[in-house]
Amino acid sequence: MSVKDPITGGSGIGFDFSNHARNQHLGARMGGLPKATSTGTTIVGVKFGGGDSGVEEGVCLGADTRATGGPIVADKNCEKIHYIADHIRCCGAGTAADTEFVTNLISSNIELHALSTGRKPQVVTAMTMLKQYLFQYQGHVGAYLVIGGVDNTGSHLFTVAAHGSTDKLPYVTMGSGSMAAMAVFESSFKEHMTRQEAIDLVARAIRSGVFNDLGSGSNVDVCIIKKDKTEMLRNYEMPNERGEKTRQYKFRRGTTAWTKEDVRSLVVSETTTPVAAPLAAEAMDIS
Amino acid sequence: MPEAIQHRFDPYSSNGGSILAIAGKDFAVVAGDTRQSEGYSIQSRYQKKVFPLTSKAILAVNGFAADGNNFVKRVKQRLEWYTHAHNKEMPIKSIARLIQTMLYARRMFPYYVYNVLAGIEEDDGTGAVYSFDPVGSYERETCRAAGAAQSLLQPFLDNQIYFRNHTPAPGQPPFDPSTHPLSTVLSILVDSFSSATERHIEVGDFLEGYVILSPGRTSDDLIGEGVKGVLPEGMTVEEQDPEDLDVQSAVAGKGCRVFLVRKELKRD
Amino acid sequence: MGSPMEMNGGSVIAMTGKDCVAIASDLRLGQQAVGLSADFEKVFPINNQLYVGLPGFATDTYTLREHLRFRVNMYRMKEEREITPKTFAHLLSSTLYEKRFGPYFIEPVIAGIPAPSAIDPDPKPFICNMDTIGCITTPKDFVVAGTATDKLYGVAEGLWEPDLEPEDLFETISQTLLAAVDRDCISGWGAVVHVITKDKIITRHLKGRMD
Amino acid sequence: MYNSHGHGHFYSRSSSGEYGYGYDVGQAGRDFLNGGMGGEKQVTQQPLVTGTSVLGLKYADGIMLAADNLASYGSLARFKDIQRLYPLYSSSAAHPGQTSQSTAGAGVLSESAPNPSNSAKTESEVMADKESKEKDPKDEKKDEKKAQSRSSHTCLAVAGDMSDFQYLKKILEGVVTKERAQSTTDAHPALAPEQIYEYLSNVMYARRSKMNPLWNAIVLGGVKDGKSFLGYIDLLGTTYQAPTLATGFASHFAQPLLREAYEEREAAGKRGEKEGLLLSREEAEAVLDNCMKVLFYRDARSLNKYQIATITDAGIDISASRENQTEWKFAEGLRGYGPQKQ
Amino acid sequence: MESLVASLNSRPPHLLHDNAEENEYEGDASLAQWGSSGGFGNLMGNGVVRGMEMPRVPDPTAFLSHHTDSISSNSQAKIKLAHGTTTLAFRFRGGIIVSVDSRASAGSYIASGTVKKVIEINKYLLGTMAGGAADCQYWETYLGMQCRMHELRNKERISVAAASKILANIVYEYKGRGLSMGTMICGWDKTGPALFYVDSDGTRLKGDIFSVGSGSTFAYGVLDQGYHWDLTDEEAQELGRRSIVAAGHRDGYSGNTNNLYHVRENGWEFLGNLDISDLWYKYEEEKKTARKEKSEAAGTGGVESMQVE
Repeated sequence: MSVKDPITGGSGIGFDFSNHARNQHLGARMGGLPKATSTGTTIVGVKFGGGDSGVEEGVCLGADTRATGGPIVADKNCEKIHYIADHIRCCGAGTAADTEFVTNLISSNIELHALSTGRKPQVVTAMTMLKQYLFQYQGHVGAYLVIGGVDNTGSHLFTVAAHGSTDKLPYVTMGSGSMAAMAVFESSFKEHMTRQEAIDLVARAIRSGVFNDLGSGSNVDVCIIKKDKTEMLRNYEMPNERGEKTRQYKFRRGTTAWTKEDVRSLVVSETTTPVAAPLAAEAMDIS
Repeated sequence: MPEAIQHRFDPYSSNGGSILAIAGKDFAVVAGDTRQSEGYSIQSRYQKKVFPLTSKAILAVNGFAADGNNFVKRVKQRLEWYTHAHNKEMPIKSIARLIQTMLYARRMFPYYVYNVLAGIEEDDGTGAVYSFDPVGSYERETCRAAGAAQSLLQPFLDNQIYFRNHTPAPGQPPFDPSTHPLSTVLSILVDSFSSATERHIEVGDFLEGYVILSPGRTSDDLIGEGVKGVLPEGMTVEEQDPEDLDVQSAVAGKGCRVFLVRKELKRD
Repeated sequence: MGSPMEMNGGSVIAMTGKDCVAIASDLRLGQQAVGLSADFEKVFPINNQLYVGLPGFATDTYTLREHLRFRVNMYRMKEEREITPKTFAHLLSSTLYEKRFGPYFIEPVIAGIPAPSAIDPDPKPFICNMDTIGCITTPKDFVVAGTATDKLYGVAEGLWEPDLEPEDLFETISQTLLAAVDRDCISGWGAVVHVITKDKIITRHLKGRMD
Repeated sequence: MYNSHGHGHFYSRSSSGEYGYGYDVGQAGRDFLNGGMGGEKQVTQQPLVTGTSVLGLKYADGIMLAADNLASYGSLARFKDIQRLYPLYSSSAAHPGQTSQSTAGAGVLSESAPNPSNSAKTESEVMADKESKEKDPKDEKKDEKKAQSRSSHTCLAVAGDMSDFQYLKKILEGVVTKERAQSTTDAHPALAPEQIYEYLSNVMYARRSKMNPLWNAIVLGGVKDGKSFLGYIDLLGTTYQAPTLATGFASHFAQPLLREAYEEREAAGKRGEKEGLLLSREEAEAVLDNCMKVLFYRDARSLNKYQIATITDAGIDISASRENQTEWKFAEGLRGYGPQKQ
Repeated sequence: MESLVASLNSRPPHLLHDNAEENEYEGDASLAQWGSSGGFGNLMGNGVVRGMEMPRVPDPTAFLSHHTDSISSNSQAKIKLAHGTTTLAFRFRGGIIVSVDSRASAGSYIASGTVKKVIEINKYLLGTMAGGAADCQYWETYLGMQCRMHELRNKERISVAAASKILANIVYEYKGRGLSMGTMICGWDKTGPALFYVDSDGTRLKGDIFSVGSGSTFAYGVLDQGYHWDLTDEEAQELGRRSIVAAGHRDGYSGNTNNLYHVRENGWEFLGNLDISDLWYKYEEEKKTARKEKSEAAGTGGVESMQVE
C-alpha cells in the first residue's frame, strides 16, 4: 500500500500501484505480461424524433452481448449498456473491467453532483466527467463508450474514446463491429425517425455487427431514452440461441473414482432438554 | 530476434476453424466447420476444409488456407501419378507416409497446415485416422481434433470416445472406444462442434464432412427409413457417387461407400 | 511460458445444479514444468455456503486469500451477518480493480448458495468468475478459470445439463475437470470437488492422473 | 535496405486512422535503386500507387463487380481516372475470343471509352426473359445445346498495388492470347472463370512462396454457359468463394451490407414473396451503388467516381464512371464535439 | 550463433539440388515421384530432401524460429510443433533397455498422449525420439532404409556405430538450420549391445546410460540410483519403467504411457505399453505396503508416518 495513485496523490482512493514494480519484473523475466481481457463489441447509438416531425425526441442505444478473452467467448450474454442516471445510459466497448468501473464511478459522481446541485444532471456533464477521467489516464483505462440521454436541454449522443477524445453526431458506433454497424447507419439513417424506426435501425446495426464481426455475437440489447421514460429492452432480439444437444450427457453415478470424502452437515441438530420451567424452553430460539 | 524481421512480408496467415475425425470399427467420420476467417472478419461462410483423396481416404486441412489448398492440390497430383503408375488407388497407410514426406520437404519453410487423414484401411477394412503436425510427424489414432478449437474439442472426445476417467459399472467390462455405433459418433461430432461454436469465435456457419463405410457394411443406420430419431436432427446425409468425388474413379476401390454429411451451425 | 499466469499452473471450475452448486480445482503446484506439490488447494471456504477459487500465480493465491479473509472478517464484525455471494463477488472485484495497473495474477471463481433472507426467501445458487482486473461474469451454467480454461470450456459446454441433482452434478463437474486437466501439462495431479447444497457440503478428492 | 515505414498490408487500415506512408520520393527512389542494383534480390516491397477495396456480388443473371477510379500515392489522391475493372476474357459461340469492350488492356479511362448505352444490357435482359418465360420441356434440348456452347466471360476487379496489377494484366493477357491462338485452329473449349481463377491463385501463391508477393487483392467474376463464379485471391495466395465478396476496407464496411441484401433476397425467395432466390439486375446494382456510397463516406482512400462491371452470359459490360448523390445536410446542425452549442 | 554456423556451412544441402529456382510449381514429375519409392520419392541418394524448399529470406533460420517454436521456445509462434519428452536407454549385462514416455505437447496443451517415441528401425535397431517429433520420425525412418541398403550391398547387418554415424552425418549437413533432435540409437551387433546418442548439433556419443528430454533429469535420478552392470533382466526392465514413471510424474511435459523395449542378441522385444499414472499409483501402494510390513516386523504397532508428497 506504499505507492499510491499519482493522480489522487495517495489519498487512499484510486488505483494501487503496489504490485506494479513486481509485475514489471516478472514480465521482463518471463517474457510478457498477460493481456488484460478486452472485448470485441458492437455498440451503437442514434438520435430520433425532434425537429418538425412531431415525434418526441430521444436517443436509442444498442449493444451486442458477447464478451471475449482472445478467441474464446467469456460471456455469452453480458450487459454492455450501463446505467449512468435514470435518463442517461452508456454503452461500453474495450477492456471490460474498465467500462464497468468507469461507468459505475461516473454514475455515482453524477448522482452526487445531482444531489449537491439539486438539478437533474445533464448528459454533457457525464460526458465531460468521463473524458476528463479518461484523459488523465492517457488511454491506459481502455474504455470506449457511447453515451446518450435526454435532459432538459434536449437529447444528446456522444462517443468517448479511451484517450479522452469525444465526438457528437446523430448516429455513432464503437467497438470491433463499429464498421459493420456504421455501414448500416450510413446507408439507412434518416433524421427525425419514429421510436420504432430507431429501434429497428439500431437492432439492424447490431445484427450487422453480430453476424459479420467475430468479436461480437449472441443477442441484441436496446435502450430507448425519452424525456420522461427510459426503456431498457434487454435481449430485444435473441437470434443465436443454442438448440438442443443431440444426446444426454448425464453420467452413471459412481463413474468418477474418488479417494476421500468429507460431508459437512449444515443442519444444526440440537436436542433441547428442559431444565427449568417450560417457558425457558420456548424462549430458546435457535433460528 | 523476432523484432529484427517484423517489418518484412509475413507469408503466413491464420484462417480459423477446426477439423475432427473419428474412426470406428468399420467406418470413419471426418468433418470440419466451413467458416474461413482472418482476424475478426469472416471471409467465407462456406469454404471446404475436407477433401476426398481416393474412394476410401479423405483429408481434412486446417490452419493457413492457402497452404492447405495448395497442399491438397499437390497430394492429389501425387496420388494421380501413383494411380497412373500402378493402376490402383494408393492405400491410406501409404497416403499417410506420402503426406509425411511431402510435409517434411518443407521443413525449413513449413506448410502452416494441420492435416487429419481419415478413411478405411485396405487390409482389414477398419476405420483409420492419421493426424499430422505441420512438418510431418504423424500417428494413427481413434480420434483427433485439430485447428483453432482443438483444445475445446479434444478433451470432450477423450471423455466421450475414449471414456477417459470412466469407472465401469460393477460387473461391467472396461469401456472400448472401438465399439461406438455410427449414430453415437455422429451425435458426438455434432455436439462437439455446436459446443465449440458457442465458445470459440472462429468456429461456426456449417459443419460438413464425410462418412466412409467399410466394404459390405450396412448403411441402414445412415440413410433410409430407420434413421429418423437416430441421427442428429437437421443433419443431412447424401451418398456420394464416386464420379463426383473428384478422385480417380476408374480404379476406385470396390465397396467403400462415401456419404456427405452436413449440418448448420450458428452464424454469429 | 509467457506470463506469471502460467508459472504455477492450475485450474478451477464451478457449475450450477438443481438447488446446488459445485466448485472444483486441481491440486498441482508447479514451478513451470516441474511439479512441486500435489495438495495445493485453490478453492477456499469463505463461509458455510460460499467458496472462492483463486487459480493463477500461487503467491497471489495466498496473498489474496489472506486479504479476503481479513475483509470478510471485518465485514462480519461490522455487519453482524454473513456476506452473501453477490456482495462478496463485488468486494473481490473492486479489490482486483484497485490494482488495475499492477494486478494480482488471479482469475477468481466464486460459487455459493445465499442464505435465505426476508427479501429473498428462496435464493438461487450463485456462480461467477472474473478476469485479473475484476470484470465479473455471471452466467447461469458454469464458469471456469486457470491454465486449462479453453479445455474446460469445451468439455463443460458439451457435458453440462440444467437441473442436475447434487450427485449427478458431482459426476459432471468431476468428469469435466478431469478431461480438461488431462490435456493440460501444468494442471492436474489430483483434484478436489465441493458440492454445496442447502443442508450440506460434500467434499471429495478425486483419483486423477499423476503425470 | 528495407523501407522501414511500411505498415503491413495496405488494405488493413485500422479505423483509428493509423495510417501513414511516407511519400517522399527520395526514399522511394532509393528503394527502387536498392531493388534494382543490390547484390541480393529485393524480397521486400510495399505498395506505392494503390487502389482501394473492390466488391463483387452474385445476382440473377451473373456477377457484378465494382471499383472506384482512384489510384492513391500514400495519402495523396494521385490518379483519379484509373479503371480497376479488367475484362480479361470473353468467348462466345458467335464471336469467339472477343470482349464486349474494345480490348482487354484498358488501363486509363480515356482508352477504354465505355459506352453506357451498350447492347449487352438489353441482350442479357432478353436472354433472361427468354429463360424465364419460354421455358418448357421442349426447350430442354436447346438448353443442352446452350450448355455446350462456348460462352465464357471473366472479369477482374483489382485492389492494391497498381504496378503489380499491370504486371498481372501482362501475364494474363499472355495466357489469353495463347488460348485464342489455339481456339482459332481447334474446337477448343473456352477458358472457364474457374480455370483462370485457379491459374491466378497459383501465380499469387507461387509469388508469396518466393517471399516476393504481388501486392494485390483480386475479386474475379465470371459466367460460363449461364453458370456464374465469384472468387477472391490475395497476395498470400489465400482464396475463397462466396456469393458476396469485398476486399480490404470494404470487407468491414460493404460486406455486411452485401450479405444482408443477398440473404434477405434469398429469404424472400424462399418465402415465395419473390421469384427466384437471387437479386435482380436493378436490385444488385442498387446494392452496389449503396455500398460504394458508404465506402466513399468512410474510406479516406476512396473516390466518388466508380464503375460497375456486369458479367452475364451475353458478355462483360463495364459501365461508364458514375458517382453517387451524397448527403451532408445533417452536418450543418452539428457544432463541436462536446458541450458547444452555437 | 546458429546463423553464424549457417553462414560457415559452405554447401547448404537444399541448394545442392535446387534446380527448381524459377519453377513456379516446386519440383517436376520425376520417376521417383511417379513410382512408389516407399513414400520417399523426393529424397536424393544421400538422404537430402530433394528441392527442400527454403524461405527466400536473408536468414532462413531466423525466419523459421520466428514462425515456429522448433528452435527457440517462441511461444508467440503461429506454427506449433510437437515437443517435450522423457526417453532413456541403458546398457547392462542382459542387453539394452529402452524406455520412453508417450506425451507430445504444443505449448501447455497435450497434443497427444499416444506417441510412439521408440522408432523400430529394423529387427535389431531402435531409435528414440526427443525434440522435434517430425525430425526424429523422418530421419530415423530414412535411416531404416539406409540400413537395409547396407544389408543388401554387404550381405551383413550394419553395425550400430555405422548406423548412428549415418544419422549424425545427415543432421550435421543441416546444422544451424533449425532441426531439433535428441535420439539414442540402440542395437545389438557383432560387438554386443551398443548404444549411441546422436543429436541435431551433430553430436554422437557412445555410452552406457543416456536419458534425453525435458524430464531426463528426473529419470537420471532414479536410473543412477538403481543402475549397475549386473542387473537381471527383470530388475533392468523395472528400473527403466520406474525411471520413466518418476519423470512422467514430476515433469509436466512428460507422461501418459510408458513404452518399454529390451534389446537382446536376437533383436529387440517390445515389453508393453503401460499407463504411467496407473504405475505411479501401483508404486505408491507398494511403498505403503512395504512400510506397513516393515513397521509390523519392527513391532511398533504401525503408526503411519507422514507421507511424502
